Amino acid sequence: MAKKNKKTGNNNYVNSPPTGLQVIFREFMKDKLAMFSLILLVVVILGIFVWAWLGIDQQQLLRVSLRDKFAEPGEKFLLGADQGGKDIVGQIIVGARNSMLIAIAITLITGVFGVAVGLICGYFGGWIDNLFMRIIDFFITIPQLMLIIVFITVVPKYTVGAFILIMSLFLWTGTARLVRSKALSESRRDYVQASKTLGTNDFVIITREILPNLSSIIIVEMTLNFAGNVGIETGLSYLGFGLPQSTPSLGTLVASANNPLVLQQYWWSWLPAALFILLMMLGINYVGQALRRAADSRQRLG
Amino acid sequence: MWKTIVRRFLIMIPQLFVLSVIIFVLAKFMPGDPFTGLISPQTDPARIAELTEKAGLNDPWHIQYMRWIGNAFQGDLGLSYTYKRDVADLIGERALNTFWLSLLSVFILYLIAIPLGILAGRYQNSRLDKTIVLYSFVTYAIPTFVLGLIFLFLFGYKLEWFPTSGSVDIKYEAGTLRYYWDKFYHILLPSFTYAVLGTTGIIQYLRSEIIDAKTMDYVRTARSKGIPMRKVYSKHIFRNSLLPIAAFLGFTITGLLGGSIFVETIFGYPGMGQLFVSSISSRDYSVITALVMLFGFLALLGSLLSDIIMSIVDPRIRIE
Amino acid sequence: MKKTKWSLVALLLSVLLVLAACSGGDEEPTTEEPEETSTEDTTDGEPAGEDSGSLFEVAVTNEGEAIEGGTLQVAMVKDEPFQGIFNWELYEDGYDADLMEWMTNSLFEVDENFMITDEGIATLEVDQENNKATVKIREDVKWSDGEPLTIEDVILPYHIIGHKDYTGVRYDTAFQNIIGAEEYHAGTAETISGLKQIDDYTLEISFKQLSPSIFYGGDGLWTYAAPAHQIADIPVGELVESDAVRKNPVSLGAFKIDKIVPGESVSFVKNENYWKGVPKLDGVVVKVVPSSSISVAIESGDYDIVQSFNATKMPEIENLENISILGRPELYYSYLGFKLGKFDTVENKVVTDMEGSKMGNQQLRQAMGYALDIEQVSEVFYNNLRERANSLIPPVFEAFYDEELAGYTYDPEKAMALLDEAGYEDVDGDGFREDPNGEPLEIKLASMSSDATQEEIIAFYLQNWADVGLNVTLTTGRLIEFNAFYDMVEADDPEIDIYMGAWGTGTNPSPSGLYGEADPFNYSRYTSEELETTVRAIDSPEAFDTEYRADQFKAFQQHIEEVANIIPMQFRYEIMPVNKRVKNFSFDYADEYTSHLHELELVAEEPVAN
Amino acid sequence: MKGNELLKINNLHTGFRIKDTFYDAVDGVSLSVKKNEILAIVGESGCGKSTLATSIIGLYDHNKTRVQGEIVFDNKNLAALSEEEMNDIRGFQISMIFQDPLSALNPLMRIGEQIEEGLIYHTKLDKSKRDSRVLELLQQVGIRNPERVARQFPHQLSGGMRQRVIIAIAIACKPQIIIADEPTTALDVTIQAQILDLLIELQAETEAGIILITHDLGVVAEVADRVAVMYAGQIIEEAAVEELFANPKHPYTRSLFNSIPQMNSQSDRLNVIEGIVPSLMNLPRSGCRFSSRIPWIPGEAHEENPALHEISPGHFVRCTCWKEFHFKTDKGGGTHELYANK
Repeated sequence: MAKKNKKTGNNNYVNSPPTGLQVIFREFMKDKLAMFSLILLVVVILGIFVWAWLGIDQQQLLRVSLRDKFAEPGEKFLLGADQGGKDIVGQIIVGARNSMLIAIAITLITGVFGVAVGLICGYFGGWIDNLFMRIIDFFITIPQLMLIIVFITVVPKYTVGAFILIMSLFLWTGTARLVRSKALSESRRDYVQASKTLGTNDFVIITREILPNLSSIIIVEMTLNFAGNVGIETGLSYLGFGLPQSTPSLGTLVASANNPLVLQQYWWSWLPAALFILLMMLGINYVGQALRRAADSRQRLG
Repeated sequence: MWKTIVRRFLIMIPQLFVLSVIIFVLAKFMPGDPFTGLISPQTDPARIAELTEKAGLNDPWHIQYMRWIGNAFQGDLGLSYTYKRDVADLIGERALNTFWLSLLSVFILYLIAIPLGILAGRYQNSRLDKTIVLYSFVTYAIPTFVLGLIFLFLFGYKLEWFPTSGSVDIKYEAGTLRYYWDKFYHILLPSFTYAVLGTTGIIQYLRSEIIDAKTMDYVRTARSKGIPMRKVYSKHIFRNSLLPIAAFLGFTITGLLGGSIFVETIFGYPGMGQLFVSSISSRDYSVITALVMLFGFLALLGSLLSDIIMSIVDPRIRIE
Repeated sequence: MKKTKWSLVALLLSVLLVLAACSGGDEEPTTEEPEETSTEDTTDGEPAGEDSGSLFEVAVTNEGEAIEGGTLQVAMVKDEPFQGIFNWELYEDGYDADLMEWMTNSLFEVDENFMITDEGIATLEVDQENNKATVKIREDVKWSDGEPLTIEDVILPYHIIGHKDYTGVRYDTAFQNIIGAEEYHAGTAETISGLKQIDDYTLEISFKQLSPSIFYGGDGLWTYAAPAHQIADIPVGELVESDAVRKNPVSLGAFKIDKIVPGESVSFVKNENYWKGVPKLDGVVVKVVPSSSISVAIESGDYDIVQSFNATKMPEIENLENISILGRPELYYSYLGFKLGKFDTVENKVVTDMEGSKMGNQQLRQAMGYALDIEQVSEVFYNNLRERANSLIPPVFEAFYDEELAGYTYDPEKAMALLDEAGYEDVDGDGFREDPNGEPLEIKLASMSSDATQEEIIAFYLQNWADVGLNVTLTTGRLIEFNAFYDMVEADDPEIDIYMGAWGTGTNPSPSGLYGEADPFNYSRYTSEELETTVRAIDSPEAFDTEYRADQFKAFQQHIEEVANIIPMQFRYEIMPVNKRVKNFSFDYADEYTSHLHELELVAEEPVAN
Repeated sequence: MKGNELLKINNLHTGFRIKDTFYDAVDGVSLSVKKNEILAIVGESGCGKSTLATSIIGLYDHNKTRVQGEIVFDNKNLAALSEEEMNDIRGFQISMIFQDPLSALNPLMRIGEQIEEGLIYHTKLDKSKRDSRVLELLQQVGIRNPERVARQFPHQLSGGMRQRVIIAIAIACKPQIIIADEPTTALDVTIQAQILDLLIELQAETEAGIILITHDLGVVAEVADRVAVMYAGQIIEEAAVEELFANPKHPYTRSLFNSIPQMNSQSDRLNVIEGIVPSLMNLPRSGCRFSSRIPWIPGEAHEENPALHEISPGHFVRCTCWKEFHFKTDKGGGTHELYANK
């Protein structure tokens, strides 16, 4: 007993509360910026969903009105209009909602799959682990952006669903790798070994015992993925492989800056969306940082 | 050490094989073919059929694949349909451009990121640290092309500090000093843009490495020797924290290759990334497949390079 | 002169292929007004046609004192590197042709009707009776390396194009019209038997069948010379990769290649041996400039002339003081096509099935034409650099263009009336009309992708149709990339009911190959006895009578307008920003700068900045 | 400062900041170390031993730690010195040996360099003299082929060798005081003995005062001259080693002794006192801090403000509860037993 305790040394003075949630809460209370970001994010996200749902008729919003091409911010359009004479504010709201739904969908799909694979590999090890690690290694070394572009050109019908699936196909590996390494060290811990000797079902051990201990790290990973996904979508839009016009997204809005003159003269068509992304990303990152600190005092690479 | 390298190369083979099958099949699934754009009403459909047949596009994919891989082993990557040139030559020309761009980007990237990362880690939680972290978040959040366009607009057109497209001005005689300077001058702005955007990862990583290192036992040992803090940082903390960054180099290069698609498009720089995008729209299969394979190979090489660098700089994994 | 024919045209310049433009003109500058454009019946208050016709100058009038020599800075707007195949027989990309214009090997010059004149290096004599043509070259012409031009140089291109190892597309039906070409291509003959060298300066060519196209450089006649002393010994299969094509081609034009930065820029210097005289400029530098930055570059005064400038960027430069914007109608039309049948690949012919097609109702098609507010698009997005087309023959071809045609102009009331009349009514009250049987009607539109503007425009058109109660959706849910688009259209993809395409007409606007019964490019799959007769008549021997030919052209235009299997959408202008320091520059088809490059001059050392 | 006392600690309080309050992990410790003496500090994990050590040498995080009281050395109060002033003392006059030789050496530096480092700052030796001093030191700590080892990296050495290197680093500048924080804990038993022998040997040569921090009473018995037992931040008993082993008084000390398995014991059972050291935040700051672990001792047996009582010359015990203390098993209760780990 003495020997084991030695390792943790002085930490024993501080009784860490057992649940991750309390740690997270404490971490947020300590970091005002993260707290502010969190509140802002929640308010903005809720606001956007409610506004997009109640306040905006998408059909009306997407109605091209040529005479209003690049209308300046003013009475008719609060933040001006884009090339098709469509209201920027409405598009940011709907676009933000779409981008977020997409990012959330990708995050969830990759998260669920990645966590499942990671847990199974980390817990069972052996050939299953070997197999998946080879697959993951493969995914990490292939030129992802290129293959994503090729996939997008190949799909017969390019919809939001197709986009989400293509992105998910490539993005699950990071989560899987992270969760695997954590699950690996976790499953070597005494409590798991003890549980095993007691004859507890593997599934129960994984879901009831290991998973909760990884929850905070998974939350962090997912928040950061979320931020990354918004970025990828934007980039693809710029290269001309973005979502169809009928689905406004933050990416398409920002991509309209692909011409130096629009960039300069019609700043309202892209700048608000770009700032919006920037603020969202900053918020998400600050929240993510706080979560990360809560999850692991020795910070991981971001 | 040589054994490890050889072993790693052997592992690469199945990976590249799988990648080659995937990209080959995908390329075949792409709608349209390289001859679509060439036809005119005077074109005899039989002539198109003849060209398609000659190019071997009518065979089942696995036959085409075997032929392609066979040729590839002999160094023949086929002919670009649009450029009518040997793919190897074409890519070779572009690869050199991308290589210089990436090299300078890496250089500037480390030039910016390492001091910032060190400062942030050294003075953790200070105002300086917070500013640096904010900077790294902001550059992370700005889409590449937005920053690229702003730089292009500002430094290229408004201030006219840098050329705005191409890789070298035609007025300089190839081989002269002025010519190489001009090449350098052309990649400066794209590299800088690129470097600024790439710093986030390294700054964050270096910062947390340093913060971690500060609590390490060997740092305590060093401090117990009574040497000044400044020296503890430079001789113990930084040295150890920079180690994984050095190992990052391989991956950084891989990452840069992916991002070259954006930067080269924005700055009209004729490199491989731009070639890829234009080949996608012209359905130049042989170029697309060759580029994906090359990038895949380089990525693998990058991770190998990382391991090698690591084994050189880290005595713990140095294999004698 | 570029011998270009009809070509598929992508809407975005960056993917534009064989550029449809032609140089020509007399040596003496003419003062003619640009071609009358259309007098079509547009909506009130928007006489777009005539107005835009005179919107632009076609030539710069610069009276300033010219400097000695100087280098002309040319921008070529393009988002990828150029391909760099500097050989008229082998090049495929229109941008390469643009580059070659500065050092052209063209043998002939053409008049304002794009017909071959006697002003060029060579003259053409046609013997209709015996289906023979005689090409005679001047005796004192030299290549840029000082070697004399010989008849060998005129014969060589035929043996390149016809060669079995030739991989280009110029070995086509027209080329096979030369007697002996097919035998040579098959490898059963050493040379093309229809080519007969009369003396050192004369070539006689025998054809299977001659048509009026010969005067436009068609029917298999090749209008360029190739430097035999440089490339005759290179095997045809290796030619395209040889230095003689890629790096140091010998040429006949006013300038010759000095240096090349592959894919980026070409620097030309004056050709001291130019047959029309030593050029006044020292040289020309052509650079590729990405479309995103060209407007700013123009403003900064980086370039003297800008080629392939996209009309959508007009608003970005129209107020600049340092340039003149020259414009001229392009040899182009875009159109809306309705799928009315299939192409039988076994019989190689079009099978029209009006009853079985969703778009088989003529009133429906006409209504769709009337519903489109193309006028507004032309005005808002193109500053009237495009205008509503009323016909499938661009107005530049004055002799053949039917200005009487009403066309389909924006008239939603009429569209709705036509639909009501045809029985397309909204039965279930969802805002969209059902077909006469009461079944829901969803029309699938295939359209090419290009820039963001295109996205907005297509969304606007879909809206126009929705406003008259038609439910039109996009095939595949997005705009389709160029290659895939034409693949699907050609394959009669069942997901396509209507499609929006474009043709560059080349200098000979004959509809053969596009609207004939046996033409795979007859994408709407409509044919009829009347149409087939007319199309054939346009290129028949009788058509050597210009009046007869013009009548047939008009009959063709009227027939298409009536059937509405194709509804013409837009004609367009091409514009060329020219810096204020350039002198003696004309963009007029009848007097294009390319035919007297040696007279170009500059009045300042550097291009003028804004 | 009297006699040959090298270091004197007076009423030292070292507190860690949690949120905005400081909690003392070392709570009013007074000690002194004499020349050529080994003072052992024993106690369970978390009793404040290591904190005490780092307080003396000043290797704590200045943002999160508060040190109050006096640490008098060489007529200076170390607790009040600046970082720079401390640097002149650290590694020169006072040095430290750490517990985990695996992580205490910089993995990227050659052994020779690591030993040499202190010499650069505290001596005026030139490079070649330093090199020979390094070899001498390695030899002194019992390393046979010093030339080779000096060029090696830590991972190439065994645990015992590394601990010798660490000791070499500590004695490089011939310090007057060496603080050894669990120097043998991470080592094999056989190596432990070697390292202890080495320490004694070195002390004989240098006459340094050694503060040996350990939880291992066996080690204490073997090497220490004097012992201080710590519990919950306080010293609860202090005596010469023979006296303490012969006559332990405080219930905690006694329970420590009782928890050592005796080879000749008839019983397979160990006497252990239930419970653990209370955490820093939950520590009662008044009364006898051990009372909660010996609930069968009546409350009135404890002092209200327990002080150290000198019960025989040089033997100090805190609180009066020791007078009432007995092990529950002594009365045959047997509830608080564990099987000895054979």
